[in-house]
Amino acid sequence: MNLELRTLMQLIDEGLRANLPKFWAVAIECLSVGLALLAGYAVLAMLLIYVERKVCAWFQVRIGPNRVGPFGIFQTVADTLKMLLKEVIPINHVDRFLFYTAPFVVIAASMLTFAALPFAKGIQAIDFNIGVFYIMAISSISILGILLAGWSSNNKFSMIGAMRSGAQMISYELSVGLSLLAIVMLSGTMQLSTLVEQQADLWFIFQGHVPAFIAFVIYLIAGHAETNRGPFDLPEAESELTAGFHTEYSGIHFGFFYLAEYLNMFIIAGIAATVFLGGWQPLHIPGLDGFNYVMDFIPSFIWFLAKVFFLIFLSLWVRWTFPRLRIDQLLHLEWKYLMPLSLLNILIMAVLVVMGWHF
Amino acid sequence: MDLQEKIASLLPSATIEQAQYLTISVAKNDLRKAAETLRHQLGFDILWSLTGMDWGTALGVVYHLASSAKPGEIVVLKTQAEDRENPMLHTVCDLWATAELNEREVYAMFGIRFINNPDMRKLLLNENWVGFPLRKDYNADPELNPLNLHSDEVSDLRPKLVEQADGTVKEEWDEIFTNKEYIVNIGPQHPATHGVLHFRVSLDGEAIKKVDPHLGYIHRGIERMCESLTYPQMLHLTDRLDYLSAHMNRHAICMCVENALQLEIPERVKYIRTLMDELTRIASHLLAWSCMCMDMGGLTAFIYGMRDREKILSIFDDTCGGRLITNYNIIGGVMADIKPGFQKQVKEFIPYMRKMLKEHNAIYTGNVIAKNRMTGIGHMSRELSINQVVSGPSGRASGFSSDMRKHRPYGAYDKVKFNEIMRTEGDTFARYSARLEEISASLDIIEQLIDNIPEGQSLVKTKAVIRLPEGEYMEWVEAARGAFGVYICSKGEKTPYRVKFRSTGMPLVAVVDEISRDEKIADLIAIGGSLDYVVPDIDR
Amino acid sequence: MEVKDITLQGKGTKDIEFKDNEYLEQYLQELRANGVNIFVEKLDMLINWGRGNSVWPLTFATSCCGIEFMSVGAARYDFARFGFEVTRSSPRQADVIVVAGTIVYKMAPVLKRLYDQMADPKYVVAMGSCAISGGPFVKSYHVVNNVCDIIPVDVYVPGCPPRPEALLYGLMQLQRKMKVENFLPDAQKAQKKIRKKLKEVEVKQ
Amino acid sequence: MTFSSYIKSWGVGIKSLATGMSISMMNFWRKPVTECYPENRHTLQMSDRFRAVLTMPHNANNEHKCTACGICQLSCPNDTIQVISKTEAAEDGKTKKVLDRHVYKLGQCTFCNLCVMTCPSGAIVFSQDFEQSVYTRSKLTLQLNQPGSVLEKKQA
Repeated sequence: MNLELRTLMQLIDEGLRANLPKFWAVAIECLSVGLALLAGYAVLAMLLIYVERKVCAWFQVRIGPNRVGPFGIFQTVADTLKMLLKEVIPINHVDRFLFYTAPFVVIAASMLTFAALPFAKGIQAIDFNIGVFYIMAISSISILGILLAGWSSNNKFSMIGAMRSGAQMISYELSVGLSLLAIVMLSGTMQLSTLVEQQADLWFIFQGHVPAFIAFVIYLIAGHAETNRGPFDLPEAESELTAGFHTEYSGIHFGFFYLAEYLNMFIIAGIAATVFLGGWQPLHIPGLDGFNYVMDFIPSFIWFLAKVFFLIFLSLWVRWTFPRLRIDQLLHLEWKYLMPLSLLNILIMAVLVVMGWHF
Repeated sequence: MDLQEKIASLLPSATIEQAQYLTISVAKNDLRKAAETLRHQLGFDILWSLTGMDWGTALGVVYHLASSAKPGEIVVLKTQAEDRENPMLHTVCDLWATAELNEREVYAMFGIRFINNPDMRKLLLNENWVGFPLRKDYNADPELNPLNLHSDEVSDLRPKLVEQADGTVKEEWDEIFTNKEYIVNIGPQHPATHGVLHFRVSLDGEAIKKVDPHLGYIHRGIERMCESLTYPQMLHLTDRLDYLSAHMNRHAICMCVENALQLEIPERVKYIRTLMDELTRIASHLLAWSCMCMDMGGLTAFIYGMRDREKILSIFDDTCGGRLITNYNIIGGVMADIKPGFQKQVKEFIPYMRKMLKEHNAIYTGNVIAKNRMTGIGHMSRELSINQVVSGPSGRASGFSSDMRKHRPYGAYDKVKFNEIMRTEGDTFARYSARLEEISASLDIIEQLIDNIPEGQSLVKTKAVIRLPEGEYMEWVEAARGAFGVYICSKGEKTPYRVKFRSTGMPLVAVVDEISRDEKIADLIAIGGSLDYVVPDIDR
Repeated sequence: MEVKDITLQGKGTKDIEFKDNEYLEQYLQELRANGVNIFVEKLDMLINWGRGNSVWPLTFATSCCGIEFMSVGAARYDFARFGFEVTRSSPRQADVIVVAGTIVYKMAPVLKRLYDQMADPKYVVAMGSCAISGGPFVKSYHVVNNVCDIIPVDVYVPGCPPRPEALLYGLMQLQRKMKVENFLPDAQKAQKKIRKKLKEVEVKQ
Repeated sequence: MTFSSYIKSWGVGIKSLATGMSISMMNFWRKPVTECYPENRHTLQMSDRFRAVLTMPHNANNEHKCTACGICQLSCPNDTIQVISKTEAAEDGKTKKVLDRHVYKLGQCTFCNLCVMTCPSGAIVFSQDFEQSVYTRSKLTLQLNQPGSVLEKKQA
């Protein structure tokens, strides 16, 4: 019995190649991979919104959506339907081109990052040798979208929101980079597939013990900040800036921002799972062969999703507990606490790697 | 030498009489001298309330003064301006800063303009409103002031009347904001203004340079309406002033009418009213806490606060038949005696609330983010709070003792032991924690009373038509946001001649500009949450 | 479609006897009389299902009713069960404006502007006596006596303030109204006409 | 900021965040406090003092107690109630004022209870039926006396 997705993919691949010329087979495969990613993106986003609303409700001793479908699972389907058919208001005095481009920039950036994640054994759309680099570079494009949205809206609240977002992104990108760098130092590769394979026996968070754990926590905090979600939701800041950078957006354009926000949460959790928690690798403990054997039976995509959703739960827990930071606190946290710690952490990691003190 | 003689010797031209309070009447030209004497020589540094009056022939102003040493001992100063066409009086806002907004309100309602007040825009009403609604000869024809659906530009020009050296008065205009400033409108529709308040905020990056509050987006003309209602009918309007202190407001007006009628109120009623007041206070403070958490982004804490508040609301629902607006106090007692299960419900609530209070403190008060956002932010000095008469928990957080429960005990407050919660820091955190501490103080008060409610009637019969003897009456209660006063001027009719409610919220809005200067936008929201104003109470 | 066919999602909604079915009946009749095929159904039903179950209110409150509105959002009544909890602070993203509280002359232009800023389809719920008729302040010089004079109202929820259950009932009424709407453009034109007509009838009454 | 206070701030910060998270986790496992209206409609018990709508109780013979004295209309602070009476010839030949229509504007009522308190014959009471939302404003103007109802005869 093999529940791996890869088997299915191979079957499809063989079938296509047997019946079609090579060019068409590849073309169809590319197209279907693209479509699958898009569909996966949309479904995941809707799922995440539902999960967030439900989990948030439980934290707040409420019930949460329970009308549409059993336990309200189709709640977000209804939301999406509504959003698709809602009027997009044309607004005077906006910079039209930039205003209408911004949501697409945001969603495209998160789409591109999403595509590079290794979801399961052999399921990865693109596998660069500089995968970590690529993810970091692409995911920071979404800030551009937010800046554009804030600037082109010609709304003072949006403008302040965009500026906050800029400050936030520039700062936290550093910690994200430095904490990932720690693991790159440990593994010696930037390719996501190799990174995952190296964790077959032991996840990096265990391999690199103390510094890897510190890097993991820093990554979670800084990554959470990058998604612009509470307590780091300053660019949106409901109670201060009404809706921040997307105050003027309506209908599906607002929907794009909304979806991208949730998907970014998934992406951050996905990267954290891949880099620190072994990606789709099952939990292996050296020496316990029986245990490892049992763990191997669980399909890899389940491992991946389980890790990701665990991390997402963590992030929701944080989101629904703390009040929002103020802009100066936000910068203090990064420049006075996270940054020095990450630098120190890199030093420790270097010593660790050089001395071979890791597992 | 008692106070009356002292004043008589210092102000020989004034008429002094002892009504409910010591009342000093001065002529228009002696107003400044009288005010300065009272303020500087006799130490009356609190201007509790400033009431415009239309005495038929002349217009005038009534000032209720007290000293911060004894905020409960009130002296009344009266003056009038004979000229109905162009009435003018001297301002007292250099003596008591709180007068500035109040004088603007008097201008909008009576048309009296105040010389040397730096800002003589109409408060509450639009600048182009025709007529002065609280004057007796106001023309209420809707044709004069039609419903306008077109938003007018907000003007940043303000007029003022400046007295020249030769005694003549000249009108001058100055700008509040220059057109180079980055001005953001916070409100009237904004999630964190607690209603329809409008701040025009001038920003320098994230920092606030100046705040200009605009009021009146929920001005309903309650005071005018009261003049045409009988006393029992008036009551339902007070609930809707500061709806979170509905019970206390109504307590105040019932007390005012009962005292004027010299009606003896049974002890049982006093106990019930006190209990309900304290429950209302807890509910109000919980809501304030919740909303402040929400304003600062802590949505979960908001829900927890609302959850606990619902417990009180179900008690109200059972006994009073209303959740928020309870309509429970009436003249002579309460509408219906407490339900048999009331005591049990309350006794179950007390330990629950104590437990939850601990949780609230753990999840929010101790939180490093919240604490850093509140400590040292929005500092209000004791002088400022007295000068602007910021009473209630916000004033007490700055060290201004103004608790009417202590200074003018009413209800059953003279029978319970409790501490007035005082702090000295005066920052957002002090105001925040003063509220949480008041919740536990209120729980203690309830605990002392709940088992000792005396037997007796819950309602004294009154005459079918209530006529107050001619005179002026003012009664005070400690509402959730500060000292709430009801002033009734009666001419012996079945309807009052003039009613004034002392707004607990107006001083809170008046200080926003000063205490949020140079702080950040996020701080303005937190400061607003910690001041906890309720806008319908300000606008009336 | 008949009025009796309008059902809402969720347990317990089937056995409520809803008030004012006459209006919906009249509405459907008028739609038919205007030649709109209300049996385009399936698509419409899907769309209306989506819209009806995802009503995002604008964070808007002027006075007491606003506190009860907040209570509906809090844990004890929790309108998240209906999918209404995503309150938006920006009118551009909201679907329904619950006029919770008194609207005075100074506020009227602001309310009008808020309504105009909302994206179609948009709905209005007049919550509480003040919004419906001026309520306690009906004799005041500064209070708008009927929100209908400013923006068209879909559902009236009486009470002063209405208790949370009453507001939930009102929102369910709104959902029911949404179920009979049509998505196609010419149908919408007819709908607007009908709404206007029904309103005129009401004013006459 | 000294170095030791910097280190201490790490500790204080982390501890306070952990406390907060433990509280919210505790609440996560608590039973939701939500009361599910409309699911609980059948068991929903309103306080008998709750005021949702003014009603005029009628007995089995379609009789009410309203004498059309108009006191409720007088005591109403905002003209919510309008008592319309007509004169009728009584059996003994005299004309008598009887109730024609008792009009009540639900959409304007403030539920202050003054009408019920002042009513000399106890003819009106508030009921707890809060489900009153409608689409048409005019539907909120109610007539409290049922068609054809008459004044209850005093028991001799």
